[in-house]
Amino acid sequence: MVMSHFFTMGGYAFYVWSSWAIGMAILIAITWHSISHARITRNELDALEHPKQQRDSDA
Amino acid sequence: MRGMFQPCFAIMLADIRSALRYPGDILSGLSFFIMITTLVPLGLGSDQGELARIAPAIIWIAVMLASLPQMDRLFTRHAKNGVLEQMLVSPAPMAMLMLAKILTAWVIIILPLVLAAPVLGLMFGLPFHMLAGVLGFLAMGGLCLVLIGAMAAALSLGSRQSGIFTAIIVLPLSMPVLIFGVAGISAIQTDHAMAGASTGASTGASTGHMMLLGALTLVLLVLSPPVTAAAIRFSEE
Amino acid sequence: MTPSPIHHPSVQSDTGNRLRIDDLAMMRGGMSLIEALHLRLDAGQLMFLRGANGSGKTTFLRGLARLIPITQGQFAINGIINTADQSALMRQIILIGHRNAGLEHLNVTDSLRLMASLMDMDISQQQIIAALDHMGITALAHRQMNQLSAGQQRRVALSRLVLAAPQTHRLWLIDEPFNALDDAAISQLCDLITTYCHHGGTAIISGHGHMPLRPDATLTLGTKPQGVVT
Amino acid sequence: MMMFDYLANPTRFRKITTAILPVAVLVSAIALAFGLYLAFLASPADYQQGETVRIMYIHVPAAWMAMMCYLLMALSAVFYLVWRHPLADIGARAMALPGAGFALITLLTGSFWGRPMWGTWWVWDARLTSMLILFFLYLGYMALADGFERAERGSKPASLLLLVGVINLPIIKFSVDWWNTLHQGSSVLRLDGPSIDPAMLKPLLIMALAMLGWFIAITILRMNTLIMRRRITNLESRKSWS
Repeated sequence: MVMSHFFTMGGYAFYVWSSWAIGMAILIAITWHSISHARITRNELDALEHPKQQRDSDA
Repeated sequence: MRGMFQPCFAIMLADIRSALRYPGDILSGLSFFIMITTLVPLGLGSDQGELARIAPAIIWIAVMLASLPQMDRLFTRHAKNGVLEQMLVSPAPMAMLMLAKILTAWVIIILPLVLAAPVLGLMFGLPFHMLAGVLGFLAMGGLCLVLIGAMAAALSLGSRQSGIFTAIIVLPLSMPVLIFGVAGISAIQTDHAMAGASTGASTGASTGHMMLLGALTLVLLVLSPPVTAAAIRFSEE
Repeated sequence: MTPSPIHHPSVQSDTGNRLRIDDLAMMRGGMSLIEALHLRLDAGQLMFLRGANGSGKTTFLRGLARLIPITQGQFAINGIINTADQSALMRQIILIGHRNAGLEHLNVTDSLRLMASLMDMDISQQQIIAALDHMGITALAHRQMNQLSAGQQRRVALSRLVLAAPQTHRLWLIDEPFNALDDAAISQLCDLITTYCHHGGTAIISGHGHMPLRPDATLTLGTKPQGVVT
Repeated sequence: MMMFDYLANPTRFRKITTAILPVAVLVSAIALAFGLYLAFLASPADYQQGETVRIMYIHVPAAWMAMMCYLLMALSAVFYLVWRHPLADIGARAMALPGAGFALITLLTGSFWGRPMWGTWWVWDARLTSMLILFFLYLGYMALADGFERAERGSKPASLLLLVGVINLPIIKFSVDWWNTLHQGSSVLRLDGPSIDPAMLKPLLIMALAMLGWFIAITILRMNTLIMRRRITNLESRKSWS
């Protein structure tokens, strides 16, 4: 496949690339949301379960 | 089997009595319904052809909007004062009691709107002899809406913003009702036009929609009472 | 309403205990409120269920009415075990909860009639008047429920008990009935319970503090180990 | 049931899932790379739809995933309502957001496909409408599950809603066969075998595998987060009691 043809998608570039961009963006957004929530929750739980160690590490 | 039906009739009687003693709810729903359906033509202008075309959709949306707030309140008072608790400890099956409540809700909430619809239909330029079909669709679709609304109201009972949740649950479930209902009334118009043009028998496109709506009603009649009963049991746990 | 032994052949044939609880456990909000509870109550017995707020009195009563699932064990009311058909079990009991279950928009008579229907009873106007009379509220018969005071509404709720004879409803579960009642109503209620138990009915009454009746048994919740003092 | 009992132990659950998680991520990454290569470089343009057919390789797997995810959530709801297993509830809650994501991807990419092919962004046909209902059901589930003061209080009504919504799944699946719609008929899951060209089927399946791996990894991650969240609530309530 010729490079320019790959990008123009036979004239449908906007629709094809938008679809994939939106799809990937949604998947990445959910991934990011899940990871950040996991991290926040883990920190919160650590602080509750080992309050002493938390203070030591802060100091 | 007196144990089965006597409590059901008692609930119907009590709900209708309550509604008649304080008709404010019925009247506010009715006036809301009339307001929506009169404001839309005012906003759209007075092109009779255009109005007749969108009339089915407007009437259906008005029915939904007017009935939703009342559906949301279907159980809240009973939940607060413990009547639901007494229904659960009754020997009568909870699903039967809920069916009684749902049918009564149809009489209280939907029937006034159905009775008001002909007047509005004429305002929208729907010919008088088409009204029977329109009323049929509204009555049957309204039953679907009540069956869905009861489930939604029971599921969101006790949540932080039950009104919004009821709407969120009702919206996806009632989309088929809206689609068949609007298509059905439109089909009555087409049937009527065709019959007028060819002077032959009506093509009966509306019958198909009516049967689909009827099938949906049957499914909901089986599904909704037990789901509503289970949801109320969970809310009282 | 006549007793119907045909429907429940197991009623008399069982061990004879009106209420039998074996190894019962109940949880509420992640907290264990009742553990390994064994209990026997016979016909004609009255039990006082005591404990501080949040100790599980309401949970216990609602558990017997199958409103809250039990986590362990089983119980039988009049020989009908808790896993049996809902309607058979519900026929045995009457539950008066914290809430009065009055229909605000109805008058006292109509509200009471609906409650009687839910209890699967066909009652006449005379029976309703008699029930109201027993709780000293005949004059309120045609008043709207939402016009009554808290105490009056409570009396309407309790007048359901008059309709629930020991031959038809074998176990009364009454949650803190003495709250919001004046002395006259308390003594009327005490009479009612005494008569009911005298004719073979079994009752569990919850409360904290003083109990104006002499119970046959007392179950104290919130202190472990739990036990019944007879 | 056995599986649930076995996994019910939180440490065991964490142990098993932390073993699965990297595998799922790896499979997903490899499949995605391979799938992208197949979808854009190694597969032909459709003789009717031209290059827009490449939208299919994200649209169709996302639609499969959206439906499969809902089915899994509904099964979890059954487990939860019948056996009262908290892990089933946590599973359903964890799957809701990725499921809603798949439904949204399906709707949006479908729209971007419909515009050049049908000349419209959206039509109210049975397939599109039932997919939109699925998306709303996901939203409704999430709202209801988190809509109560105590988190667990929402579990049962939300599970019940999942079960009610199951009727939507066969409607989505068969809508193209039952009604004469704009949307094309099914070409992969058919009784008489797939009617699609193998050169197109392969990227479709590989992309589905990539999404499945992603879905498993995200679900595990979110389930562990929810388990930790419950632990926090328990610890805090215990603290307030003592």
